[in-house]
Amino acid sequence: MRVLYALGYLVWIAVEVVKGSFDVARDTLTPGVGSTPAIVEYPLRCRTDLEVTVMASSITITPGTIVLGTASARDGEPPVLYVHSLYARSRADIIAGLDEMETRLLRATRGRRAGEVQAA
Amino acid sequence: MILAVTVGVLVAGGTYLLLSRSMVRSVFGIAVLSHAANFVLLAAGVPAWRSEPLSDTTDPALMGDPLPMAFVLTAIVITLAVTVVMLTFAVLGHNDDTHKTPATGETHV
Amino acid sequence: MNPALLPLFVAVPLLVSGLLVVVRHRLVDRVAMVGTPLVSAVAAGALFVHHAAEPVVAHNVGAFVPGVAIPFVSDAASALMLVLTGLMAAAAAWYLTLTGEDRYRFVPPLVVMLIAGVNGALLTGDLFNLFVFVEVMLLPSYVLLAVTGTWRRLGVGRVYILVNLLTSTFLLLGVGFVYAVAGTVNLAVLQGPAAQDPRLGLAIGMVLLALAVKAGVFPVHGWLPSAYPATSAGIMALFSGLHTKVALYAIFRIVATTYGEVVPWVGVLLAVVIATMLVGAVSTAGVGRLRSAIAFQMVSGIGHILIALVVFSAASLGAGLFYLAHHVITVGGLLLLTGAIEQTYGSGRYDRLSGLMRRDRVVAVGFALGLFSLVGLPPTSGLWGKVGLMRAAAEADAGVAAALIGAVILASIASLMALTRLWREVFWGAPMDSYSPDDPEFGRAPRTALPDGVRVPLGLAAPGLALIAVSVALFVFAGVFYPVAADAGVALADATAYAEAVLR
Amino acid sequence: MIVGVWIATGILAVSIVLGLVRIGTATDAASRAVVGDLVFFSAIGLLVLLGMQTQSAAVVDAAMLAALLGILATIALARIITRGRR
Amino acid sequence: MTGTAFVVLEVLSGVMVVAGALFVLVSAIAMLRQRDAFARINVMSPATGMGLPLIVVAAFVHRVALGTATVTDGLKTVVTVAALLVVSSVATNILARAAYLSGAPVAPETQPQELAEDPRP
Amino acid sequence: MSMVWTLGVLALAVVLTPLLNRFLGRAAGWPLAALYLAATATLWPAIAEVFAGGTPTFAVPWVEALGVAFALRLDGLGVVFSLIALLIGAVVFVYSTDYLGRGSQLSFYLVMTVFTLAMVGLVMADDLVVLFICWELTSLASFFLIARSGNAGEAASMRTLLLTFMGGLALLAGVALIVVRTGTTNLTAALASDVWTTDGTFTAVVATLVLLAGFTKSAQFPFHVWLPDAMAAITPVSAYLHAAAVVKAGIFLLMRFSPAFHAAPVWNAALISAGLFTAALGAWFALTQTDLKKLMAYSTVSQLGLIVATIGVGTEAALAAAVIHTIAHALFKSGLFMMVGVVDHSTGTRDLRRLPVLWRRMPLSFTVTAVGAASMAGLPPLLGFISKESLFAALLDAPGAAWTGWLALVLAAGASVLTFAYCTKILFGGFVDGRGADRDSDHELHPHEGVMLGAAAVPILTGVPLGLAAFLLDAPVDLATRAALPLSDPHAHFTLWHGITPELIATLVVFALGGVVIARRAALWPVLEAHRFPVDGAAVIGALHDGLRAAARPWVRVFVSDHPDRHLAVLFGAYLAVVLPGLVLVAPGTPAFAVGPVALTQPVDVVVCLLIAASVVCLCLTTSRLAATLCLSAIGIISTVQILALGAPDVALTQLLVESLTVIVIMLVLQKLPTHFNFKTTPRVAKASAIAVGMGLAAGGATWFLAARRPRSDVADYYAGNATDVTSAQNIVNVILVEFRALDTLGELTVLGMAGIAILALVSSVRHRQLDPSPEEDRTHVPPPELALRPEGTPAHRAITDAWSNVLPMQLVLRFMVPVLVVLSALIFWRGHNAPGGGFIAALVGSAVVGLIYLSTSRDRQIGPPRLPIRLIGWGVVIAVVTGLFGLAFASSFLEPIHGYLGGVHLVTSMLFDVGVYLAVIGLVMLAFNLLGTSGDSLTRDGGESTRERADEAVEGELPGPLDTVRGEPAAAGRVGVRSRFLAEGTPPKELGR
Ligand code: NA
Ligand code: NA
Repeated sequence: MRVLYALGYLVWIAVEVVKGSFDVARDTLTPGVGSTPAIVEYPLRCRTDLEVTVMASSITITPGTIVLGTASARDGEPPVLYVHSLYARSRADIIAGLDEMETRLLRATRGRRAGEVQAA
Repeated sequence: MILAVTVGVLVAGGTYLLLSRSMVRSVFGIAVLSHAANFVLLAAGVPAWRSEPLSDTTDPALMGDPLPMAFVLTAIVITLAVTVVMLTFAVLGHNDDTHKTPATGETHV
Repeated sequence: MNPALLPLFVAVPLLVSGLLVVVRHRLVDRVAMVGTPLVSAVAAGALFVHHAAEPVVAHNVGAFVPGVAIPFVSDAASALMLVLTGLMAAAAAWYLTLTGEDRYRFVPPLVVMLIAGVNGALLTGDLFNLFVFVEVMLLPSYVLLAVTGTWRRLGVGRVYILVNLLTSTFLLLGVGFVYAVAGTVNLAVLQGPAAQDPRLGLAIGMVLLALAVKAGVFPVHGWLPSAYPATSAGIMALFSGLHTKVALYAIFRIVATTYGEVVPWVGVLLAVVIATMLVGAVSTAGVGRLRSAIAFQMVSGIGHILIALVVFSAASLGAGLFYLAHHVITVGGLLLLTGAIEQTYGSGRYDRLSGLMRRDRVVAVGFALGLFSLVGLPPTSGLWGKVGLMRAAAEADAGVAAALIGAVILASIASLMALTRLWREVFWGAPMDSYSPDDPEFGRAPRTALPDGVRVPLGLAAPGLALIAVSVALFVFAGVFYPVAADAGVALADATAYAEAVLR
Repeated sequence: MIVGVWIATGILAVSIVLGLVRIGTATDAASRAVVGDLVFFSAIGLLVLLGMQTQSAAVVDAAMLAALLGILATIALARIITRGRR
Repeated sequence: MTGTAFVVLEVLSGVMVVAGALFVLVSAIAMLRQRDAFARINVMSPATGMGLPLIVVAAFVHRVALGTATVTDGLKTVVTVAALLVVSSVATNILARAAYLSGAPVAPETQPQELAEDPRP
Repeated sequence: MSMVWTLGVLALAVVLTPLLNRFLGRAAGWPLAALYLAATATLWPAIAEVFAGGTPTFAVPWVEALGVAFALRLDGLGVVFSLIALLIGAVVFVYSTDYLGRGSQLSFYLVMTVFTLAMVGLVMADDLVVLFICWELTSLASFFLIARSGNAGEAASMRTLLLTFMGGLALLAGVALIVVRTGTTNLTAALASDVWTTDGTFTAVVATLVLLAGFTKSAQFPFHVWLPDAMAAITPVSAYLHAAAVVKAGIFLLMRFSPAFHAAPVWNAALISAGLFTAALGAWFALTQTDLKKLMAYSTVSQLGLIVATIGVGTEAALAAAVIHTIAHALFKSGLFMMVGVVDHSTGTRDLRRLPVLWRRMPLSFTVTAVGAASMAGLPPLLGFISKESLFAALLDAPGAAWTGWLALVLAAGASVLTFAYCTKILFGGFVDGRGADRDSDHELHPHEGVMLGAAAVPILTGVPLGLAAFLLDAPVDLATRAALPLSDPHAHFTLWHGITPELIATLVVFALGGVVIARRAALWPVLEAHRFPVDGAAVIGALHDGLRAAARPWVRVFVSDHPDRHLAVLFGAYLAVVLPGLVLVAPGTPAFAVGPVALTQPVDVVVCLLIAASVVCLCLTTSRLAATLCLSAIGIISTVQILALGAPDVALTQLLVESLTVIVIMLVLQKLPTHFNFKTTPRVAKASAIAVGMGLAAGGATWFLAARRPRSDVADYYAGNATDVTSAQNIVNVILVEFRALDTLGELTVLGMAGIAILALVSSVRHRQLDPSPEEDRTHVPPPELALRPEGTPAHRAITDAWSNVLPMQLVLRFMVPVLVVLSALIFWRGHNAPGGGFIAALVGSAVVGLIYLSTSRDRQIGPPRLPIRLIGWGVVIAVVTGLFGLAFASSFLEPIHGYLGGVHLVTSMLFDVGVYLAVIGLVMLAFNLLGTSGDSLTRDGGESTRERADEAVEGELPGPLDTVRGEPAAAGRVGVRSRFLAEGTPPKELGR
């Protein structure tokens, strides 16, 4: 089951990469600057180091988003990623995109239900 | 023999860099010149024979001259060694400006 | 003798060097550092004697086909050079143990590695392998130059390393072009054709140019007086006997095998040789430090040695090699004596030394003999060196002979004038009662009273005095020693025998 | 294939030149670093394209090592732009 | 390898290399056009995430077409692509953070900028 | 054999001198004088043989390679000159016993005896080189004797040395030419060569060289300046060297070579004109002196001039006259010098203007001086009269037109008038006039005559009987003349009365004018003394010295510099000077480009060329160090493409890996350097560009004309055809590296490994504060930037400033990657023989692991156990060499590979060699990272390691105490893994690398 989710995740990422690449291409090859840069804080639901790593890596490999910093958990706060986004329309869009990615990732690492765990 | 042009360009660049008074630029100059020297060695092996000298996959008649390749390998490694030493010289004193060497007020003669 | 033993001249020092990196013990360090060159010299002495029976000993390393393998070749010339470099290195190493510089980190393994490089460069019969061994020589040199001496060493260390690397690149380019034209870098295979093929001549010219820089030939000599005096006297003595001399030997060897007696561009060569002699000698007058003066004398001496190349005959090569030997020993002796003086009085500057003739009579007498040797006065090796070279010069065509003899005379006069100034300012005059040692960082220190009884310790001066004694012995027993150089000259001139032995 | 390789070679060459221009004109070290990375990877692309033409046995290895080394270079660039602060 | 398959694979590899190269070019042009270092790091992804993997895979496809491909080659290609995608992105994160740490200017258009401003005031 | 005994006795004198001096002090002169007489006695058999018409010889080989023998030969010249040297020497030693101060006089006696040995050796030498050596030794002894008299003597001795040294060089050049031309170093044989009659040019050249040598020593114009200078030496030295010996060595040389040159026009003209001019000039200068000793010196210059001129005439009579005047001069001049010493000791001054009236108080001294001066003035019946008459007569025979003889006579007579005048000055000024009598009463007169006067009287008074019985000298002078002119048959007949001859008339004129001078002297002296010649020799030589220094400075300034670019520019200039003309010369004969299986130029070559050009331009123009590094990296990788295109996969892989590692090490270094190049370091664009373009043309042109114009080489064919058979390996480049040319690789691996030792040694030699200056001291320090960051404690702050949480993903990746790379490295190592790979490439992959680990930690730490790198290097070198020695021990050659099978797997010792390579490379890389990788940041942190500390630990092992900081940091729970939760728990893990 998890293997299927993992494969699914890979495919999903691949599609995201392609989509993002075209976003960048469109912006780059059309006149004017179409980007709307933003840096947002994203508290993670991921818990193991592997999850965080894959999450951060996935964000960065997707054109249009990168991770600028990773803060470890402290005082009950979860680990946090700071994500730089280029083409999202709003903060909520970014968070939504990341949430979707994290959910899919957690399904692959912890099984279906774990993916549904909401951010604290 | 466009390689001759490449060699010329590299040598010109290396020379220009070596004429500056910065140790780091000079190190870069030496590195660039070393590339030129490597190309000269490979050109000396006559680039009209270009097949890789692996006797299981390549016809011996088409093989590139392996001797200059071995020379270049040796030269590359030696360049690596001396580059590391040069970089040490560049960084001692935290000043790579050879116009103001880690000077002491001494005269040289 | 089994020719397969020749690579031991490289293998043993390399092995010792590697072991000294790992095994760090003061006594072992010292014994290895002095002993390795000494053993090398003794073995080379035996080799020289053997050459009376077998003029050329050649071995194709790895037992591969001649022409493909790297050949190691010894004849009287290379054996003489091995003996000389070994002895000089041993003397310098001995001095380093006296000053304690052998305790600087990794000086012993680096010195021994230097020996390996020198021996390899002297024995190899392959141009690319020569390049490699030159690098084996240079790498420890960069460090040795820069770990001892004053703080300025780091600055001139940059000069030294960059000049040498650029030169090495020139050498590599030259070797590449030789291969490009001739399809080989084996000297034995290259024997002969350069005179017929101007393209090969040009390629070899580039190799020789690079070697000329390493030898310190005018106008590419400036690095030598710039860099050498900044390091310590012991290291400078070590270098003076090895680096430029190996390059000179390689020049002789390459010209001898690739051109033979048809030395090309004699006019240009003559001009360069004369300029080297004169510029070195004249520049000596422009300095105010003992070791700077000796450095310029080295340059001048290199010009003298190269007279043999201009004339190019067995006799002249013999004379050149004798002069080379004389020069190595004399300059080495003077440098080590200077080192002893610097070590005692903290400076080698004319204006900070005075009256040493009265303070340090033995050292002064040794130094005077060294200076005599430099200018060719009896009872020192310099006399026979000069006699031999004058004779060699006189052998040339009238015009060339006149130019060479005139240049030798002018250079000698300029040297004498410069060195008499040195003598007056340092050895004569009132003995110092205070001194101001060169501060390692700022170059100047307040004057300090010189405590009673401060003298150059004879133990410290011993290596220098020993070399000067060798110079005197070379004068007295020239009948024994001159033929050694003469034999070496004959061997150098006989390129056919060299090639045959390699390709046999 | 060969046509594609030639076109791709040209495109990569242009990318490299653009990258070099950017390296020369950038105002902050971080931008230079990232453009440098791009030039590195573009050159690796060239290497792979060349391997497709010459059937070189080493290209697969070269590409793999280059990918790993590119990462090393990226981290080194990170160290230099912060002047060693980690 | 049949003739058709050969042609298909060859065409495929040709298309892939051109596409890959184009993605690299996109990144290169974007480097010129973006406003700050972070944006530039961001637009590296088409090159490392798409461009190069396409080229590397195309090379493998080409070898398959020629019949010279081996399992080892396939494995190496996988490792290469993985390195480009995963490891490279991890390294890019380090670079991006270093860029911030080095004081690289953030484009003023960046909104929100939650490294500097608290999102929950 | 008798000659050897003589030299032996003289050598014994040298050896005994320290002993004699020790026990006798200044009285050592007595036994030494006796030894000189003994030496004379031992020479007697040889002298007798010479008188009997023989020429005793002696020879033992010395430097046979140069044909040099220690050869002696005695003839008439030798007899005359050696007797002068020995007998005057004995007299001077006796004189010295009273003249010198009490106590040790070691250096005086020692150098004097050495001098005599050299002088006698010189006159007996029958080998040109031995003659030259003795010549130089006399110069040196002369130098020492002047130098030992304190400050005044030092400067003077240097000038003397310089001038006589110049002469020595001329002599050496002459000797070399003679030896090469005549094929012998034997003096007699060389002088007998027919080259002197057949080759006028050669003869002229050598004659010039020899006469220059002779002139310097016999103080002929313009080399006369040293002799007055030499008066700084004490009087015995002057009495011996400057009257009888050193200066006579010059005369001897001219006579010795007369057989060859006496008919050479150059010789005649130069000797006669220089001699007469010197005679006149010296006499005139003598007249202007007020110091008695200086006066004597100029008088010597003048007298020697007359002798030289006479030798120049070259006839039998002339040489005979020269010989007899040499004898006469040696006698009266040494005596007169000694008399100056007597006067000096008695009055405390030698200044004619300060001397009291002496003749009444010191009548004996006055008498002896009068006889000496009279002899010098040429008054009958003294020997001086006879010798001067002979000179006048000989000069009349001067070669050339008839008038030349007359002119010479007139000039000589003129000089003699002056001679007469200064003799007057010596005698009357010194003893009679007493110009200082009324002025200086402080100089008490203490007549000091005794032994000194006795010794001085001996040579002077010898001139009286010899003048009266001049025929006694006929035989020896004949012998000497015959030695100087071998084909002549001289029959000298010396007598006081020759009849009315031109020379007698000249003499009478001289006397008449001399009488006038005596009468008018009171008015004459002050006028002459006031008009000293404005330029003296010391000033000229001083100017020479200054000139040399001025000439030297530009040469030193131009070529000696601490700036590498200056030196490199010269190197480039030399390269251009060699290569560009060379290319122009070889271009016309260049063969066509080679035609091989593929076209010489491939399209990819063009792409590479363009990209490299772009990168090079960018590299040269940028002022950012980082940009430059990136351009360099680009060049490296594009070069890799080219190398692969040339069919060299091993090289390409190596290049790729080396390039990456180099760039990474560069970056480590750059963190400590300013971000931009100082604009002052930028080369002068026009000049540098010109040189650069020239170099590009030279190297590119050389590649164009020299490369790729022949078929593949024979060696390449050999490798292509046979390498696999010989080595049973498929990767030919690899087997070249580890088998065919393993020696190259051995050197290379040593260089590489020892480069690590090199940087360790370099770093160890520098003080801590230069290695890691504190931010205040570091001129290149860049303060951390102000970051737009939320306050400390916020996740945003931690996300940027916390290192560990940011490198953790990398640490995790490395857990997987490192094993993969290690396996890869092993595979590459293993397959090297048959596919691209081998020790170096494998080691470089291993180094990449080292680098990854080093850079991927959250703080800058040393990698690996501190002493591991130097062990790797040391053992790496040892393993490689020992593998080579296996070949020598168990096969036939050093580094010869030995093949074997282990469990069916083919193994070669060269793989062991590759292990050595591997270890050395890893060692270097670890050291490079550890020593160059420290940054300001790693130091300012608690527990940070300084470069110095790392260097120390690399050598000494982990150091205890306060330096033991990194090890002291709190132990982490464990390593990052698939299941670890360090980020979620907020605790740092244990990182790789320790
Ligand atoms: Na991205
Ligand atoms: Na002084």
